[in-house]
Amino acid sequence: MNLEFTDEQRLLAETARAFVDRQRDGDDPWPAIAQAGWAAPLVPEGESAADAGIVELALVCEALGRGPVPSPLIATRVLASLPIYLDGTSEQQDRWLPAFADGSAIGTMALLESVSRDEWDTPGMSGVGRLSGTKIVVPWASRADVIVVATADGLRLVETASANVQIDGHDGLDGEPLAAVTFDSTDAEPLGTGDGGVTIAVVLDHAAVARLAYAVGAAERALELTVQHATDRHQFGRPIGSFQAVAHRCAEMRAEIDACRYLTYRAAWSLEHTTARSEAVTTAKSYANEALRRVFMHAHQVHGAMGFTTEHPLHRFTRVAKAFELSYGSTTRHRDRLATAMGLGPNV
Amino acid sequence: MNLEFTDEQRLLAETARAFVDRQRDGDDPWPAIAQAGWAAPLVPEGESAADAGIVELALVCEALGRGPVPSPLIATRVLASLPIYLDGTSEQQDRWLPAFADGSAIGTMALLESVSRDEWDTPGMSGVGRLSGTKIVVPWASRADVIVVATADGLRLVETASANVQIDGHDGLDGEPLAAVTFDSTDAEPLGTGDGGVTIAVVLDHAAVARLAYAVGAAERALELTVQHATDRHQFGRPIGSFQAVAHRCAEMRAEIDACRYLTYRAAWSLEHTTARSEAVTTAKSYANEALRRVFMHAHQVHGAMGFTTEHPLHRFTRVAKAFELSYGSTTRHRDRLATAMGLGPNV
Amino acid sequence: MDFAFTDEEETFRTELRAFLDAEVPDWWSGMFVDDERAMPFTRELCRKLAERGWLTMAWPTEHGGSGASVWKQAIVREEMWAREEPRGPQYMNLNYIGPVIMRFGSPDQQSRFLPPMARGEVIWCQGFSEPDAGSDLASLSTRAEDCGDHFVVNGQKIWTSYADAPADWCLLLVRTDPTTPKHRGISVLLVDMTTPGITVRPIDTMAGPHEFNEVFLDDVVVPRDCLLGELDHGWDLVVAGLTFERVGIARYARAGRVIELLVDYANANGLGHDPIVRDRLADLHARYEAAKVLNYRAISMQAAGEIPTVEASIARMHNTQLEQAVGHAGLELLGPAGQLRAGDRWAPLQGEVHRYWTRNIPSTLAGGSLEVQKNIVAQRGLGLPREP
Amino acid sequence: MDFAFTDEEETFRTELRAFLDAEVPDWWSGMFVDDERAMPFTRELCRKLAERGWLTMAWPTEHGGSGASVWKQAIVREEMWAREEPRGPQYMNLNYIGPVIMRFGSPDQQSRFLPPMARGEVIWCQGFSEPDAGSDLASLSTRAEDCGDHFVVNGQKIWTSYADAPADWCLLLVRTDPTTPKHRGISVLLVDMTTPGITVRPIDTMAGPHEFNEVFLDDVVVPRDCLLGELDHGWDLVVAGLTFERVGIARYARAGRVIELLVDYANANGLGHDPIVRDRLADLHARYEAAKVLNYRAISMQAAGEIPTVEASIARMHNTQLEQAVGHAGLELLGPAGQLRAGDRWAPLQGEVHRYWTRNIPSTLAGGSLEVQKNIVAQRGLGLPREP
Repeated sequence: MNLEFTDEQRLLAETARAFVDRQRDGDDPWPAIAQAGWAAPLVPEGESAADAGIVELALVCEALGRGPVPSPLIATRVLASLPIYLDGTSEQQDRWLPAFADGSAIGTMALLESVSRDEWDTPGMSGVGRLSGTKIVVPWASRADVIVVATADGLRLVETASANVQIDGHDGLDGEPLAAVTFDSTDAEPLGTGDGGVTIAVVLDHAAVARLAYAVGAAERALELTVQHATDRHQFGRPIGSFQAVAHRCAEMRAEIDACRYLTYRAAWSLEHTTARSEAVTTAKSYANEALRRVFMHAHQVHGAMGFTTEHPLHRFTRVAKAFELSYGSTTRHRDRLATAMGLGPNV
Repeated sequence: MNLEFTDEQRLLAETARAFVDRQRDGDDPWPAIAQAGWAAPLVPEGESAADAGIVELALVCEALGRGPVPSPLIATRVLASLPIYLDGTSEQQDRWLPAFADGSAIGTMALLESVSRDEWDTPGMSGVGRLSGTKIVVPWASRADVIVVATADGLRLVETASANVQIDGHDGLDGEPLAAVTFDSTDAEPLGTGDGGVTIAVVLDHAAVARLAYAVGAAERALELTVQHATDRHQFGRPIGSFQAVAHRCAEMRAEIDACRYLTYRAAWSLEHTTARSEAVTTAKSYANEALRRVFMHAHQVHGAMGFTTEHPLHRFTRVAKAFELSYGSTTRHRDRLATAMGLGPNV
Repeated sequence: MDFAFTDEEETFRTELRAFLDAEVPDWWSGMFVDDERAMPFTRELCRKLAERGWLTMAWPTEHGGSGASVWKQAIVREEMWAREEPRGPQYMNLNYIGPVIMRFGSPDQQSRFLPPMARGEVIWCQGFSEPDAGSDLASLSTRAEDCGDHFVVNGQKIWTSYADAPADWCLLLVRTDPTTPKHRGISVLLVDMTTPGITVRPIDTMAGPHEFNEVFLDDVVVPRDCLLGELDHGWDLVVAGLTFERVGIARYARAGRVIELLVDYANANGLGHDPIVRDRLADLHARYEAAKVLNYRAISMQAAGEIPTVEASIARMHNTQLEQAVGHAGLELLGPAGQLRAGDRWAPLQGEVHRYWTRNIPSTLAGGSLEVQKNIVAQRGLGLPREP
Repeated sequence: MDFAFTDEEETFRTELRAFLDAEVPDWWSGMFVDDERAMPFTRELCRKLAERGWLTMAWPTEHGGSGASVWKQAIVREEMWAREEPRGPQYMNLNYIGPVIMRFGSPDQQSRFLPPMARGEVIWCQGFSEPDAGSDLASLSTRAEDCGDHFVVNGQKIWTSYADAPADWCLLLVRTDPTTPKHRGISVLLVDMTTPGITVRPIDTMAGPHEFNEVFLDDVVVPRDCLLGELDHGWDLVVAGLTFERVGIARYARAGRVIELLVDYANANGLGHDPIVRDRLADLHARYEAAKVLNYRAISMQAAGEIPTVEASIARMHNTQLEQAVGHAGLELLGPAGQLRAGDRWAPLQGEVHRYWTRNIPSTLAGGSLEVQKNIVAQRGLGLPREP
């Protein structure tokens, strides 16, 4: 047991953070992210070299969340690259994995339909060879070259340049572009030969952790802004951070963010080093869904009305946290998965 | 709409409070309670005269909770008297109702069995004419003359003086005596002719409101003790009540207790004046279960270690609130009932 | 004790609902939207309400009201808030700007300012907060120099909703005596917003454009007859006004409406029997009932002639935390598509829950923060000592 | 980053569990019970642990330890707390009284006091709090007069657990210089509890008899060689000791054990598929994992040679609130019979959850209240200004 970073991890986190500090609004961070090697295929469960694993991806995402710097990194490296790595034919892998890694292609996965409660629901869309219907809330679809489509019959690959793919952008919550993607007898090649069910679960676990790390970075930055405001802002003749009501909110933020961060690291580590994959992920996701709500309620309460304006950066982090909460499974979903992992149920 | 007390209600509340203030440890309050007329039959839904209704009972119970003054009032007046009033034959009514009213008899109801989740569960015990088995957590059984026993076949009356009734006292949580009552081919006469199902629901709704009022009185007294302590106790050179962390806990107690109190009054009023009986009761019970937990966590936190000792009175109120929470339905049970009242479910 | 509205009150509610069903268009979703139809609609609706005697119904007849009971007024508030307040900025006139003028104004001021409010013809805003005076309102520094027959005002206000509506008048809090401690030396001016020297700058928020404004005052001349109440004793007006305001907003009513929407959504999507959904929505409903009954308690006290200062703060603590809880739990129920906003065809419930969550992020701040309410309850309600 | 115990550590845990399975009797349910067997049992168990080198395993060998890793020590703590701490009062020796003597004591003091602790032969208690010095510990007034070769102590301590065990020695905080500000002028004495002038009065609590004690000190003579550390500089020892203590108690481990009991209870009673039960228990489990990982973070820092003052406070905030949440949710799951206590044949889970709820009512107070922990995090962790 040792919860300290390795030297490599510390260097990676610092590099990523410096990269985020250099970003300016309007920059497209994707080329530089790919150039840094952060988009290389994610190799699960113990096969990874340094920089290639989910722990390292989590550290990069945590840094990006501090911007926040929206990018197609999670969509490409987790939602598209990982299933192609796991299930794809060698031809599919050769076609896409190098292009994702060098940033010349962007990928994503389409999971949700209008009747889905969340990404864990079994897809309703079906079809062999050709697909029809609409997937909604697809991240980065508007910039993607290829979409991994979850269907009742397995995973399919659809190139966005092919005929009969219509992409209608949603007005996203947190700066990550989302879209509804409509297929109308669209050509769709099967991804490998499997039904994709296990792969989807692996992908969702990895995506949840990466998004969580991004949200933790956002929360950490929100805490820094909050402490700064509590120190600078004076009311009743003293800095507001000297009032217990304010100081204790900040302390609770610190305590909750630390819990989220270490649960995230543990979940990422577990994905690489254990077979009890879901338990650590569901624990982190269900905990953080609730904890980050409290963190941002504290942040806004300390900031006063200013934090609600778009002239202040706080709202961008608030949106990241809420978009995280609404993605990759509700608290309810993950608590139910966790209950199974805890052994509840089978004796009945 | 008018949430102020009537003059009669105000007088009753003051009288009951003065009675509680006069009580000393070890006094048996029951004769005086009966003498005051507070044990007269509870007449539901609009038929009541002043002093006879559940609103007035709630006011008396609220005052008793301030002691706390444990008494067989709720057991006798709600758990025993009400079902006999509603379902009993005129012979059964004549035998018991006057004796309850003048304090010469004490009654209770036996609902729970070892497999019950709560009082709302269907009883497992069955039998016609003779009963066998054990009821647990029966309030005031050790002093009761008659027990209304809930069985799968309807309500039964058992006199404790009859053969084959064994009463084993539990070590109760809050000063109200509880007991396991074991029947072994015990004579049990049917209460009236009905199956008792509707009556049990009516009784439980009334009992929940009366117990809640008792808990609200306890919470109010706990707040008074807490404010007193926060005013008297000095740390860091000032009264601790001048620290926001302490002052805000007290304010939250005030806000929560007020909510519980007015939800209780509304529930009691609804039992008399509306047909949508359960909704107001389940609202109050489910809300107060959670709110009173918070109230007493605040009370203990402000009191420090002293509040945990048995040399300080706070613990007695804490126990009243926890015993209330564990009686007459969990939060889960009442939220589920409330969801039905809100219209959830039927469209599926 | 009586927890029911009278038959007459229920009949009135039915009439009012029918009126609003007919008059409030589908596109209406509250103020602070980027929609040019919004302000003219609220003006038109207020005129129609005034025609029916429903705009200032609880005001005394001499000021253009109908002398209706506080409970009828409460019904109006509930129905309006449940529909995102189609009276727009004018709810403030009825709830506290008018009542403060009634209580503290001269007969001339009353006859000058109240009738236009009663006719639904005038927009007021409130200039209280300043960049360095938020929760610590009494430390305000906007200065009004007493020049005999007029004041000259210099300073800056912030968080002034509706100033860009544009507002016709402003209830402005100013410091008239800089030499006295902070609760003293404050006065209230009634300021014509068209006076030269006033500049309004909108501030965009998470909820949409121009919810707030900064108001800059640069040598603004205010005639002496626009001083409300006594010179240097404006703090009393503030305290009264804030209490009126806290009781005056039926925030729980919108929460209750959103809960109903969520119940309908759950039933329509096969979730009405889901135990967790039932549990969460019942929890919200119980909190809604708690907030409502505490608002009714405060109104009952007003009806009995008492001033429910502490009780209004308690009601507000419940109202605002309820709003936030409903927003959070509502989005959770809607899942990933809950991210989508009004206007997106895939947004569940037309994005209303998303908007509700967003709008209520600052609800525990506006009109006195949660912390300020707790201080009021602790100090005035429980008699606890102030911070030294 | 590595979140796994090594194979060797896991083997040790297995050995330790087997030992405890064999040695801890069924009737054991922690200290502060009305059971004469309790104290002799803890003494006997500590002797057996000492024989195996498990009592002070993380201490250096020169003080009677085995120089084991902090992680093996953490395993001992977890297994002990999961079983209601069968080491009784002696866990304090290992966690912080011993370490404080190691760090601040003279060689003579170390060789005099540490070996008996390592052999499991001595009970210590801690005399910190006073009736007028609770959270404000530094305002203590128990006075030690410096008489050259000895001190004479007068005053009163409260909340002193185990003083009536009876304790052999006390780590006593006293004021030696009444003229300096409050954090100065404090010293630490090592006091033989059999010294004339010491009176112990037990205080009963909701959890049972004699959990706490008052200790009255009346002209108690303490030899000068029992002064620990420098005269008037005792506050540094207090800060170090409290940090050792916060890291030293695996409170989450007992919470985790109670959650396991509740899972078993749910499964045995047909509730393992109940969605609400699953939801509530999973929530507790997630909070347990959060607390555990934050404790591990603090231990990792110790292993890396850092002093996790702020991190220990954060871990404690999670530990203690988790304990209370488990108690409340546990009783809720058990329903009405949850009211019944250990010893009642109808008490579900032998009343263990009832006891757990009761015991943890003050857990957010003991060892520095929740408020004190938050102040530490705010001021030392985040650099926020103190209250003026």
